Amino acid sequence: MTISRDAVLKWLETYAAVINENFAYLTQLDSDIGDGDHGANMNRGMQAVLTALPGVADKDIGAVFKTTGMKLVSTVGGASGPLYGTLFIQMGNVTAGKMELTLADWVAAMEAGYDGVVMRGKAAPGDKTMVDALKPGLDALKSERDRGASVPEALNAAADATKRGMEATIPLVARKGRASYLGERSAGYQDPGATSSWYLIKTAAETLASQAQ
Amino acid sequence: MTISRDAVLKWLETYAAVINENFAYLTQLDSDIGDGDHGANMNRGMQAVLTALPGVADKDIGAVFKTTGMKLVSTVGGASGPLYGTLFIQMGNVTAGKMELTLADWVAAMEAGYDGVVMRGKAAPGDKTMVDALKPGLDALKSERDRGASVPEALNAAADATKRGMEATIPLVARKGRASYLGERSAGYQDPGATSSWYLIKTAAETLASQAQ
Amino acid sequence: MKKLINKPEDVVVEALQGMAAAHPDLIKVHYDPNYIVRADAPVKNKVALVSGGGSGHEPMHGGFVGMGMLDAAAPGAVFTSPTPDQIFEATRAVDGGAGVLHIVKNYTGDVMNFEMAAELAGGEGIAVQSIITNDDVAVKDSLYTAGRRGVGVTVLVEKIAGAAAERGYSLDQVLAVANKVNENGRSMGMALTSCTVPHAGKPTFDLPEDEMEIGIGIHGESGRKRMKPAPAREIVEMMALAIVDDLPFKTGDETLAFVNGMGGTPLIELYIVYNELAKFLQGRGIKIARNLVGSYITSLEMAGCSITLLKLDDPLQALWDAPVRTPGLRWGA
Amino acid sequence: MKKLINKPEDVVVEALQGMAAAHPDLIKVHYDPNYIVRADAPVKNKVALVSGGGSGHEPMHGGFVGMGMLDAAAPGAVFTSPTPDQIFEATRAVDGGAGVLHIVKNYTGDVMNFEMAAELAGGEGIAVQSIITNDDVAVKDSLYTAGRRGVGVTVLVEKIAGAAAERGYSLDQVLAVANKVNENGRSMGMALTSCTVPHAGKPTFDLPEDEMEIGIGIHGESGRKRMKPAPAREIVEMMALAIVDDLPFKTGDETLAFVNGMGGTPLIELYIVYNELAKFLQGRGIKIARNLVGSYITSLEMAGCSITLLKLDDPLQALWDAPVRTPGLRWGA
Ligand SMILES: Nc1ncnc2c1ncn2[C@@H]1O[C@H](COP(=O)(O)OP(=O)(O)O)[C@@H](O)[C@H]1O
Ligand SMILES: Nc1ncnc2c1ncn2[C@@H]1O[C@H](COP(=O)(O)OP(=O)(O)O)[C@@H](O)[C@H]1O
Ligand SMILES: [Mg+2]
Ligand SMILES: [Mg+2]
Ligand SMILES: [Mg+2]
Ligand SMILES: [Mg+2]
Repeated sequence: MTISRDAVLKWLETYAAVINENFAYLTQLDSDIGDGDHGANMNRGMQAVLTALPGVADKDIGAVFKTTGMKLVSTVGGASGPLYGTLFIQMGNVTAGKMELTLADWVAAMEAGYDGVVMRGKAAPGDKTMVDALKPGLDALKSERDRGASVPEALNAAADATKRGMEATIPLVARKGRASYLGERSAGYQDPGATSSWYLIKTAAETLASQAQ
Repeated sequence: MTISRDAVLKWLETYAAVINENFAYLTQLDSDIGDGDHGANMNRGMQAVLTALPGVADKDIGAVFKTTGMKLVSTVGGASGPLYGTLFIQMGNVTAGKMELTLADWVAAMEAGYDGVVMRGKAAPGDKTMVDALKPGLDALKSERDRGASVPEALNAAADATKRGMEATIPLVARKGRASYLGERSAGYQDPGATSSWYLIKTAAETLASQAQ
Repeated sequence: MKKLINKPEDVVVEALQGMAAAHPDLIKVHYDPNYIVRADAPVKNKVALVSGGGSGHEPMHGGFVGMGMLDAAAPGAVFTSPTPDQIFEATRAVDGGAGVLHIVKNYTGDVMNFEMAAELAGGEGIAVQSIITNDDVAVKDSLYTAGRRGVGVTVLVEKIAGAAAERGYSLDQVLAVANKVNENGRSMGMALTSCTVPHAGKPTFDLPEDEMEIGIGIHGESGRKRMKPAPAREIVEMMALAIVDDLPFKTGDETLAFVNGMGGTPLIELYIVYNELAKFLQGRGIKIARNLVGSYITSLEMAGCSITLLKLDDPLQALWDAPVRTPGLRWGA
Repeated sequence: MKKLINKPEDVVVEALQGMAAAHPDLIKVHYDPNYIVRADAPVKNKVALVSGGGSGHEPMHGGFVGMGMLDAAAPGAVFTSPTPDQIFEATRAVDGGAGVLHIVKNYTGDVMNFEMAAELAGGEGIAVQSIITNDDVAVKDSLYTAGRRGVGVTVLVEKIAGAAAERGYSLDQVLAVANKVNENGRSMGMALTSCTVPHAGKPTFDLPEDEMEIGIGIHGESGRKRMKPAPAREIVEMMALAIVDDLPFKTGDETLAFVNGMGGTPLIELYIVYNELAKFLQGRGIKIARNLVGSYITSLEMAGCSITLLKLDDPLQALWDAPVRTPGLRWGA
């Protein structure tokens, strides 16, 4: 059972739609402990990705991811642009030339993407950033892969773990990003970037799992 | 029956007190059709006059008026400073050397003051300014003098006429001063300068008439 | 009322003290009566320029004292014309023997106080001439009224006549230049919010969240009309049209375009306004040869802007380009 | 939301168009990606200075492009860091062969986007160094956090390092000057009102009529504490104390004192703040050798101010005094 290129394209379109729907919610989260632009940033980026996808629809999955990452880098700005951009560019690097992905390929891609985010942002788990959502998701993927789970099983487990990671940011005191200026006052709010990361992994589970063949 | 120097000093003190009490009302009138500072302007000026009066308390009435006028000129600013300042300076010119005023002296002083206001401000009756209050007051004084009235009779007649002049500014469209920028929209409001002029003539009637000997 | 002040009654003097502390190389401040003179005043044999008006319009006028612009400024109470003694003593302090030009905005109070000051100066043998700026097209002009208000063009008169004086023009020549600028300049302003006079403590007028006022004065005097907020493009069109039609400015004219912020409007919006103005004038074949974008005549913290257009010829343009060195306007020096 | 704009999404580009129209002698604007370069770029054999950041802080940074200051600026969306391609292309456009200094305010997004741009430029063989300004004493510093924000000192770095580059300093020397300014500068800001990001349409935070926020950031990020409005004297004391104690500034130090308006505060209030600051510093024997008073780093229409102090020595003072000719800052040229 593998993940097709069409499924990947569908995933990215769905993510763009979900970001667009939750624009105001992300903005609200970022107003509470940041500067209130995370919704606008992500939406600007994913709308730009949508316009770029037709140009690579017949290319390999690596090209799709790389194009997505470059587009995010060049349209989002802020903290999330380089971070999500790097995530996708690194995913593209390890999936270059592939027209479909096994679960092992997918886990390798997510690991490369995650490492890129950490390399770029230098955040550790517990700093109250998107890392706190992505890390448990990645860990879940790895153990699913190791126990020989199916693609849908692994993706759903990753989504559940990501959601818990996102929720676990609420009590944290931010040590990275704009929320860190608030110090103790950042506790009690869910991190906006962790939230957009959960949407990413959740839509992956929804679209890739159902279309996995 | 004449007006003593002490009565003149008492008049000016009373006028300062009345301005101070009606500060907010004058400001409100000036907010409606001007820039909302007439109360502050007149109050600043008359408070300054109060501090200057002891210095001329043993001088002649002309000196008292002149000092009052100079003090108003140098502390009020705006339109009302030069106008009221000129009024008192001109009153001082024609009362120079006098220690008491007959009704004829008083009328001459008021006429000189009025002429000074018109010379300085170039307003005609009907332009919706202090002239509309001062003119009927002056006219009343003249006819009272001509008919041989007593000081109190003349001063009270002047106060009544001034009040009617002030009230008659309400329907007028302003042609001079800041209210003129409003054009037709200035109709329906009582002119602030006409109001402070009525206080002037009214306090004259109250203090000079009662103390006239 | 939230302001960065101490007591309302100390606003003018404390701001003067701040200016004096910040610009000792350019200006000197005299207190009681209050006036500002350029540091090297009086400049011998140069025509001196003196302006003044209510405070609350900073940097005008005190910020325009210095080489190439004003010799002195007399600041009144907030939004209240200065008194004759302030203006007279400022005049006396800067007279360098070549006479003094009074630059007066057309408000009854300003005109009368300057007039009295000129009489006092005349009494001391100082030659004084006056220019009364009256460029505000929002006010209907008439022989029988106080006439139009002096607004944006005042800054341009101060700069251009200041350059003429610096070049050694005679008093009559400087006056002629000043008159020419006033006659060829027109302005109009608008407000998104009111301002609050410190000693009043509450906004001068109510402007609801869904209204703006077109044709406003610089003291929060009411304007021509109230309307729903519109895009910058429409606001600029409305104001520019009234200005252009009034002089009138014609195809082929060269102009100086001045977009002024009212105090509470940030530069990013002024550039958007300037962009619309440039497009509007281009559409009518009117050329912008020079421009000025920034907050130069403010109304305390009022949000809004004004537009001033000045028809330029080569001599005026050269005077505009001449060096100027003041706290509020500086180039070439 | 009442603003002098057209559509919120067009604010940045239309303001850039306005700047381009107003200052063709000083700057050129490139669109898509958006960046501003000085009109004579690239200047051969001069170290080029590139800065950038979110829009909404005008005149910073685009208004500081020109002789003696920045070679290029990359404006992001309102309050959002620019993207690497903007910064990279600006870097490439101004590189005169002597290398490029990136001046970056310490915000995670700015730092990462500039880092990626520097990687791209490095890939093309352009020598890039970076200075990250982090002068805001309102933020507690720590090795484990994002650190202090870059605020007022950024303008001073741009001016002083710009003068060093204009004098022919090498890239390492310009970097050393920039670092020295950053290390010797400290800032703190406060707000009386919030600002409204155009595409958000409502104020970033609620600040009731009877509260102010001390230690605010330049994007409307919350500050250190809320309190009842206080006289300017107390506000200045609170901010200046935090700044002075942090470096610390000591008796006998010479400083550059910079009082900055947040966009909605008029000049008259800034001079009152400056007056209080001058008195405060005099009381501690700290000398103000140079100063800057005006709205140079704004937060849209936010009312409020920030104070920056920079410890000066003779070399820094001479670089500060050197000629500069940009839309937002100009003297000696
Ligand atoms: N150093 C970092 N590492 C990982 N994620 C980070 C880091 N800094 C910030 N973030 C994430 O970025 C999110 C904010 O993104 P966004 O609002 O778009 O950018 P900005 O903070 O520049 O306005 C935060 O909620 C956080 O999850
Ligand atoms: N030309 C004039 N002649 C006579 N009175 C005038 C003239 N212009 C204005 N005034 C009077 O001055 C009053 C306003 O005074 P004030 O508010 O103190 O000055 P300003 O208009 O400068 O703010 C008006 O109500 C009017 O009565
Ligand atoms: Mg954000
Ligand atoms: Mg008034
Ligand atoms: Mg007034
Ligand atoms: Mg942001």
